[in-house]
Amino acid sequence: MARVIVDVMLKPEILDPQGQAIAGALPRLGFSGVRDVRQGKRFEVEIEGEADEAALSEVRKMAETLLANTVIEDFTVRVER
Amino acid sequence: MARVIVDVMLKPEILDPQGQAIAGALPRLGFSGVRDVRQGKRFEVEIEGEADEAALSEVRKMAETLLANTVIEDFTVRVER
Amino acid sequence: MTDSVKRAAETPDEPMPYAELGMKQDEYQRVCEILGRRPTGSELAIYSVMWSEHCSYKSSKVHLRQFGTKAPKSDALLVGMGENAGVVDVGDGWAATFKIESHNHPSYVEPHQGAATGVGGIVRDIMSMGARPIAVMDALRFGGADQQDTRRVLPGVVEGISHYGNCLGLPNIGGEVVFDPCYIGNPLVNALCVGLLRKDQIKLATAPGPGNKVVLFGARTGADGIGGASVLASATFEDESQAKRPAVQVGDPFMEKLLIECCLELYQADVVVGIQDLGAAGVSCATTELAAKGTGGMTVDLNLVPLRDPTLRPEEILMSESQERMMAVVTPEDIPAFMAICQKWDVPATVIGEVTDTGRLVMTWDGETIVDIPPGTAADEGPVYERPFHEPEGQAALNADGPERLPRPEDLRETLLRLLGSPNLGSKEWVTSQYDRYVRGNTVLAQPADAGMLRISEVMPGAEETTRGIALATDGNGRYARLDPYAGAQLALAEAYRNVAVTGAAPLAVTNCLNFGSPEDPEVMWQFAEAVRGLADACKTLGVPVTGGNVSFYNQTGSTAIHPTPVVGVLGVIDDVAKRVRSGFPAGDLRVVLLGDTRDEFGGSEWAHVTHGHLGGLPPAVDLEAERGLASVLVAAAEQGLLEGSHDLSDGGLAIALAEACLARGVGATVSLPGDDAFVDLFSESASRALVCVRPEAFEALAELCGRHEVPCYGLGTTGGTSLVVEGTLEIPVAELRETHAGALPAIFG
Amino acid sequence: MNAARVGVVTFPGTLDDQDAARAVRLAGAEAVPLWHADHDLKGVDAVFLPGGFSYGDYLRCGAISRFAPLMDELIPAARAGLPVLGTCNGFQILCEAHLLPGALTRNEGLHYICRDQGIRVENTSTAWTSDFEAGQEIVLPVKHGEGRYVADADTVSALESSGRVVFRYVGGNPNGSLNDIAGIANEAGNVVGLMPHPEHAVEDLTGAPSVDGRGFFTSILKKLVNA
Ligand SMILES: Nc1ncnc2c1ncn2[C@@H]1O[C@H](COP(=O)(O)OP(=O)(O)O)[C@@H](O)[C@H]1O
Ligand SMILES: [Mg+2]
Repeated sequence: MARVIVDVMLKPEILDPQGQAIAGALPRLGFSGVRDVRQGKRFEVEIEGEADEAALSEVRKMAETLLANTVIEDFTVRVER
Repeated sequence: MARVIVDVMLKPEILDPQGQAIAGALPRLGFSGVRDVRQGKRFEVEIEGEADEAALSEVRKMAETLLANTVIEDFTVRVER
Repeated sequence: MTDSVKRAAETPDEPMPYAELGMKQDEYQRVCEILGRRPTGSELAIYSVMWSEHCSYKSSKVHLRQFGTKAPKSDALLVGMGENAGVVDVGDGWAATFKIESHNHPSYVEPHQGAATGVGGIVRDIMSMGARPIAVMDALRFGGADQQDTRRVLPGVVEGISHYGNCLGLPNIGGEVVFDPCYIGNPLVNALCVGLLRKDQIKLATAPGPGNKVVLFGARTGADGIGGASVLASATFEDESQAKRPAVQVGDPFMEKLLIECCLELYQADVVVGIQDLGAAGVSCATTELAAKGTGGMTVDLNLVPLRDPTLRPEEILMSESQERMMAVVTPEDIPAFMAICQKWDVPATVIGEVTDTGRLVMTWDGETIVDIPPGTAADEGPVYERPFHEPEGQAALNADGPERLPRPEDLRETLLRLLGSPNLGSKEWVTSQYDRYVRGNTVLAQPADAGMLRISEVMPGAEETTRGIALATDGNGRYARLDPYAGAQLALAEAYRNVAVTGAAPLAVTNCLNFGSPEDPEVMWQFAEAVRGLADACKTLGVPVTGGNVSFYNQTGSTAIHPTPVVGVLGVIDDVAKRVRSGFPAGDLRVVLLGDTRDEFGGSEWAHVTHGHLGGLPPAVDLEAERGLASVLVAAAEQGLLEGSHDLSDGGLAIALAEACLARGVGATVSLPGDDAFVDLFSESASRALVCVRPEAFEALAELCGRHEVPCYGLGTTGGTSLVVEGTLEIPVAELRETHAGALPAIFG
Repeated sequence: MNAARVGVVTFPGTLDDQDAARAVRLAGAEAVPLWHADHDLKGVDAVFLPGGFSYGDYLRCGAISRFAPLMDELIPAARAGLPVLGTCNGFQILCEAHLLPGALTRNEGLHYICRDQGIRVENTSTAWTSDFEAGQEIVLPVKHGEGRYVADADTVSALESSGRVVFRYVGGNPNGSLNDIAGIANEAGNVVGLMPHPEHAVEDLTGAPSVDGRGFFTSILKKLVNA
């Protein structure tokens, strides 16, 4: 059994109102020095068997078809260390 | 300038309906061999200056007060390699 | 190691952590007597939750009986108190079931999930009666709008209700948002659900018929809300001590939506003998109650309960409050059909036991018997307390400190705008725009109406059409109840009753949610006893029976309790929804009419609260005969088509009612006041009043109707123009009213 | 002549299917229930994908529904010209299924919003809008948390220049949608998606304070009858 992480973020050119709301709230809470915040999704996918190249390529397909909408989002797939 | 990543996941014992919906859909899409999926959030926080211990501890405080709901979520903070 | 019945018999002296589970020593003793031995850990889990205040109503029972003993005769009542929800006959073969319930404490801990699961819980109560849930409402109370924690709690609560209710596809047709510093550590989240069913299809929580199967269906069971049970698991079994389990329940509205559709199809297919939702006390409650009301016995194999977390102990499974679960009793022949329907809706379902006639509820775990109890002793024969009560120390002084001493304003224009822009009277759109009020397509009235109204249509396949509808309103005023809990509860009922009547619907039945501090405090207990007595008496006079409700105690921080806050929901029926009356002025050239008398009554008023931060004196006088007369006029006038608009008078008095009537469709009005003190006329909160508008030629008929019901009736003036003009007193453009009214909550919550 | 048959699709979590079917019937057509798990369009003349929270909208609105067995039939049929209308969640599903370009994202205000919304009909040549007048302003309810239309600049300018922006918000943009876009069409004009809810503006007594939604149904019926 292995855990594969898929990170999905909005493409840089797409407005991220959630990230902006957070960035806007931080100074009010007394946090300074933050230039920008972006919010995305993180998926932990537990697969049976090892996270070998074949398994990763399956997860990549999953990310492409389901977990991310590649019209507006980018994703990365990696094995959790 | 540095980028700090905050990963926020529901605590393991808390129901994750989002992850369940995905895990339920995967077999129908022809993906087998996935035992479980959990969905969380990923924040990319761009800070001014270096990601030294002081900065990281600021981000940790941010995560605790704003980014994560520590009643039901755990978080980790790390510098993007 | 499992604490089996056998082991319990062998180790009679093993100390059990009953105190950690909130059980008193004499209660524990009674369990030992009932069983003739010490309880097993699992049995203790069952008794401790079933005998908790929340499930057993042990402090409130002796008072709540009045809702039965004083109940007015009503042919409409089909199922009264004691079931999951009451059911009333609304005509043409239709029955409505409705109930309001609190989820106060969880909403303070985790506002979003607490409020969301509050909606989920009440919706399952309605489903379990055999009904299709058709709408929800939410009565909310928060600390001061400007208090820091309110900014955490309110947005979270609203988002939770919005997310869960919207995702279920239930229109939100009304509610309340009230701010008062007394709720800062104890916000009140009271959720109401209403459902419809055919009169002859009522389902009950009962498990008759030995050999019938017990099916658990819906979400898998996890470690939700089992703080107490963890104590049990770890205290009893040091070797397997558990990590601390979470108390927060997380809702899955998608699963609940599937459950709704699945249940309705199960009812349609007629494959359910008895059904019960799983709420607080989860499997413990469902099995003991079903068994107690059925043939009397049941066997359950707890190993068969599908788990989300495989490490759960049997005690924890019994106490888990995981959401979106139901339990049904099904004949063996119908099991395949039952399972097929569950499968169609992707709802997991598992047979976990069987009905017996042994009079015992027997549960096994890993082949050993871990529970063997008479189910009625847990479900129905819990402790009953006659808690001592007495009038609070400072009550007389509070009542003596009336609003007479407060300086009254010169500038009534400024006073009106100040009230209209205050958090309690300002527009609630910041909240209500987050709720879907349209889904299912039968919403005739929703915000900003005085009551929500639903057409009865397309509820279930095959049912014939009707022109009928139902209306619902909830009200409560903690300040009034603080000043006089007896009158305060009656005023809450009177207002909800009036809010239903102004739409043209005839009030029919009542639900209530009683939010109080600790029953162990005799002063709080007095407030409770007085409120229940007041509500029961008023229900009798108004002829509307209480069909169900909920008690929420321990709403206090340290020794400081919230204002006693009885929230009352009234359901009414309208024969033809096309005759419903909307609030406010729809057009110009209509006559503006005030119904009911105004007295100098400012105790507990919004004016005293907003401009002086004062609470003292007595609340407005209660006159239930006047209330009844007013409702008769409103319903008859609507039926005869006399009313073009109609709005009740409550918080903020005539001034606020006029302003809201103008805001409804941006139509102004010019009025003169009937009395000689403009301040009293405009801001007094005397009960039993409404503001209506009629075509000039209809005025005579209305006046005649009022005469017949002895309702005072004053022509105030005429609608039209772009300002609200109170002659000789003030003039405010509707646009200015709107800006003030609309800006109240956005100014605080963004 | 037989009544036109309009399919109304139900996914797990679909909510406005009853309303869509009612609107279809009020317009004089037959509403044919279509079930997500069937590979069967039941020979309908047009399809309505209603709103709701299919699969809880947990991952992304419409992301999971798009893979339903019924969609295997619907996608090629739509490409071949079957008239399809998606409202709210239905619009999101059409985008996820790439029958329409772009995507619908979290409202700029971060809140779900339910209100009566002004909308301008920009294109009256689609299957679902022919009964409106060009530039006509109508009122329909919006009710969604993720209705902010986004697409890359090329896509948006292609949509604009080819008149495929069918509806635009007027009197305030409820969700921060690009160019105030409320709804779009495919190139052929048979597939239309929009966030507002025409099916909740067809009766005087209920829904929005307008009956402007009727135009969608009279449009499609005329087209089907004339076909
Ligand atoms: N929490 C809520 N949920 C749903 N509707 C609400 C809520 N709070 C207020 N409303 C609705 O908003 C409208 C205005 O509320 P309110 O100002 O309290 O009215 P009133 O003063 O006439 O009782 C009413 O239709 C009421 O039902
Ligand atoms: Mg009212």
